[in-house]
Amino acid sequence: MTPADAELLPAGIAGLVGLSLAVAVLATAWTRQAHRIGLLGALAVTAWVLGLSALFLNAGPDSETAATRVALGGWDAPLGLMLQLDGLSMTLLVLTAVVGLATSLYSLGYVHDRIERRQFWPLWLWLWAGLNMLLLSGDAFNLYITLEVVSLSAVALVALTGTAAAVSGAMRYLLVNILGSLSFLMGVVLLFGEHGVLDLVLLEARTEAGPAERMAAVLMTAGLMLKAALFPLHVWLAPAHGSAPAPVSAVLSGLVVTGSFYLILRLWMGVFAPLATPTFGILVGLLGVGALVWGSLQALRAGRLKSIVAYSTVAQFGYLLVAFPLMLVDPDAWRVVVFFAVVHALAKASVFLAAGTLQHAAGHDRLADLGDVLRGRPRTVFALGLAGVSLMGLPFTGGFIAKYLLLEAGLGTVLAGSVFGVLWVLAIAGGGLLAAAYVLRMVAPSFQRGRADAGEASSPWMDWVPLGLATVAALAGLAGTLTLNTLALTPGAP
Amino acid sequence: MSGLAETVVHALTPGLLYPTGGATLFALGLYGLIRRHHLVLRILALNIMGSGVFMVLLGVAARGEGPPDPVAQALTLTGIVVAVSATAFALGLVVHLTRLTGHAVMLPGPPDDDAAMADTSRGEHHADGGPDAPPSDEDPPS
Amino acid sequence: MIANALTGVLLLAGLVFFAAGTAGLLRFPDVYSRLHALTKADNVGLGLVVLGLMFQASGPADILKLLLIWLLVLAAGTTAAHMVAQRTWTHGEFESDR
Amino acid sequence: MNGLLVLFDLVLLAGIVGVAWRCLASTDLFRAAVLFVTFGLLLALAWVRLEAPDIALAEAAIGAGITGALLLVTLERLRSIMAERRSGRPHTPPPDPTGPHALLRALHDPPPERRTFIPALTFALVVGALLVTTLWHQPPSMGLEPVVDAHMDASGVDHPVTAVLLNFRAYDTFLELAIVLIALLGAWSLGRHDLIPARPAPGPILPGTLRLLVPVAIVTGVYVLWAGSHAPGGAFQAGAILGAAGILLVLARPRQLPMAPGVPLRLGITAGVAVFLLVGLYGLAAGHGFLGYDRAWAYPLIILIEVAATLSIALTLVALFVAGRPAGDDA
Repeated sequence: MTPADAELLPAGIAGLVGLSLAVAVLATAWTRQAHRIGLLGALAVTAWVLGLSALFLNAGPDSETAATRVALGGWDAPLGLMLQLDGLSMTLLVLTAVVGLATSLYSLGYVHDRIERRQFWPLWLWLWAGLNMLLLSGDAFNLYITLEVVSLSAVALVALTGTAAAVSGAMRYLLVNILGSLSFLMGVVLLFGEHGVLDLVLLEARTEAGPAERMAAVLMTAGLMLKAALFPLHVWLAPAHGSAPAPVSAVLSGLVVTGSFYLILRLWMGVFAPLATPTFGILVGLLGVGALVWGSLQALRAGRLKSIVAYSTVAQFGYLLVAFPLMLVDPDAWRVVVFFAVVHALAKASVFLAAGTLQHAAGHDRLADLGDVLRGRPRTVFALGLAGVSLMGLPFTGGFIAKYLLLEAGLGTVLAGSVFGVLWVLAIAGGGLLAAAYVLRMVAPSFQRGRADAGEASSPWMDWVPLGLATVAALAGLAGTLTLNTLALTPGAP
Repeated sequence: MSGLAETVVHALTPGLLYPTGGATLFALGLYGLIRRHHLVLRILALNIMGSGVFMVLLGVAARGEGPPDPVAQALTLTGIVVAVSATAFALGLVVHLTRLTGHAVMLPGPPDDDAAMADTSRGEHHADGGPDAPPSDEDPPS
Repeated sequence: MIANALTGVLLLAGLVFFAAGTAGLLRFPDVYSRLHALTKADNVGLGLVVLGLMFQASGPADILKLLLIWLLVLAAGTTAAHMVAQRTWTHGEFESDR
Repeated sequence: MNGLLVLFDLVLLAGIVGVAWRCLASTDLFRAAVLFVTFGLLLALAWVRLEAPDIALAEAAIGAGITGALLLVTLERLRSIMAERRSGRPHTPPPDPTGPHALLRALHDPPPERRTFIPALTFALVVGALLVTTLWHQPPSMGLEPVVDAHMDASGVDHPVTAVLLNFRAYDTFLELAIVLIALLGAWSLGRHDLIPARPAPGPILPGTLRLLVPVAIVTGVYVLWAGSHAPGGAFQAGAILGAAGILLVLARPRQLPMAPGVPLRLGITAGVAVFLLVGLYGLAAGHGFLGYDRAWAYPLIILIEVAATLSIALTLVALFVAGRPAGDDA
């Protein structure tokens, strides 16, 4: 690494926050041009994130011991607020940029109404900025504020279609989000009362396994589980994700849920690390198995295309929970978990985008009456299938590599003599089969004989973006080593 | 006996009284949130929970000797403004939902999300909701 | 010393008016008599409290601020009472008033 | 004297918890809203007792005042929607207050069902008891007061809370402004605004009082804003006071809202975040860090940010009260 890189990195981090905020503010003020500002902003933010990742990887060796931290306003912790960047947040920033850019391009075609466009773009850009800030935040209270930025803009986006189903889904989503935030905030207050600091690194240094930490861990984890729709706190997810506009569903299932999960992981790897015990891991793992089974069964009986996809998010997040007990045995398993979350986010976003195109073409998304359009739109169905294959974890896709690594970690647990290891392995393998079943349910009508009808014409963006993103998801396996190596640059990782 | 008396005196300092009151408000709001169905009441319950959090924060900050912690006060101020923003948006959603469905309750249990849903990416947009949205109160809550 | 005693007496007198107003609000049968009890007692009560606090003020600026508070509450209270009465006159009593 | 204070604390806390309980237990929503405003005012008293006058100001103006106004106008909207729906269908029988349709009554929530009583009570008791136990075992922590105190010279202002809000933790405050803005964007995305259901009060009393009160409110708002640099006060409290004045003006003429043109209004609501962000980016470029100030310029820059923030907050609060985006915004 060169000294110039090391100097540029902090400025690049603060600049990313500034840039994504500037785009959002500009689109809010000059709403007539919001879609143009949004497109240019999406390109600029993506380019910035990619540049930052190159810089970060160059500066790599230093980052193994400590995250790159930036003091905002020149005030160091504990007085001021710190931004921090490490391998984990860098990986998810890149994921956010890729999905965000794809969603922006797709929205150019999907949100074409002049009035709706003016409402959509500012909110979406605030959501994106909020996600970037969430991933870069290094302060417990600031995390609460960024969570609120993300959830308020996400709720507003869900309600955007204005139908009764969407508004009712948004209402439920909002109440759940506020409850989750308050629970999180109560945890932050307990930690602040105990240690008198809010900075995550300082908190980590002072934490031991005391009663206040335990209570804070319970409150913050429960709040985040509500927001991440982790089983059994998931009931709000399907109505909200299933009735939102397609690009919004893609972002919610791909990024927003992943953001809350990131925070759980970050807290348990840092501040709450002394509290993690094998019993706790097994408990979480059992929840994961429950999520896998329940979500898959719901996806198998849901009648609407987007409902299937929404329930499959509940199921797929079960994997992330199953991985917790594996992490306690195999310290490296967490990287596999994050890689799995990345692949899932890419695949899930493209499935939702493809479903949006089909829904647009057919005018509805009832699976039973969707056959004609499925036969008439081979390109979109191919995108759906390709992303679905990645979700199932068939060989040569990103999903395959992620699941293979998970299975490997699971077998390691079995070898380590854990009785539950067998259950984890069974769950990981069985979940793939269930995923195959509901993915096939979605694309099966296109293989049946019948009338083919392309339905309502749609813009080229809506045809090609899902395919492109699905390809990225399928090829993500190629970037597996790079991702895992980037993730290794996370301090405090076991 | 003196041990008990000391405990009581200790418990009566603001640094413990107010956090206890805040915890009570938090639990009370949680209870109301679970039991009441009308959305306005649920929003009030969440607000009361939030006030409980702020009371714990300020109470804890008043524990030490000397002037109270300005950081805790700044955080509370931020929290209050966030709470009122979320409340205003939530109340807007309640009015909109009532206009669309004719009721402002969130019934327990998962909603019927398999109900047919019109596509919204084409044709006229419902972003304005309003009176032209189809009335759907034919399904009274059970 | 005398100032403190005066403050105490005036505050107590003000509280008596507040108590009377509150009792009237709770016990009187209809909106008009409740308004009557509430506003009159509260205006006088607040006036006495403000007067009492003036003896504790550190300078003329504080006295003026206290006076301003009383005047503003008088104006706001009068308007609010007028609007409540008017609404009751044209629309009848609220469900929750009965 | 200490005993009296303890008595005061106990009575105040019992009052706060009692009012909150009555609010959540009431079946009449209007009563619940009024009790919630009372709750907010009692909280303000508690904040004064905890030596937090800034929070008390904010709670009274924002927590009780603005939230109260929002609640009442929401109830009035719900009432008028239900009245419209009923009058639109002359043949529908009036809802039976005890039947399953009781849920449909706009401003009434039936008492909760018995079956949720035990689980809800158990859950709340467990959470509350765990919290109280945890809090009682916490040692008194130092907090950040000494650190803030040590850096006050460099902050550009004399009031610690303002120094934290606009200098040491300016990023949080910026995002707080953004959240107010996002809430408005969300409310606007729900649709165009419709008439406020309140009827204009006949007679000269309300307009006359407003002619008296609004200038006083403006002076008070500006004073609170200016005072924020050395005493309790600041942009949020000032914005709430000015916003309340704006809401009163709207209420006085609910039928003749000025048709705010789109562009100036948009600029007005974004002014706070825009100015804040520009100053922050300038700080980044000039080497003071993102959202940092040159020490000599800290005071004027903070005042500049606060003025813009006050304007935006006041406008946004009024717009949130009106709800729905103005017609001019779609032009």
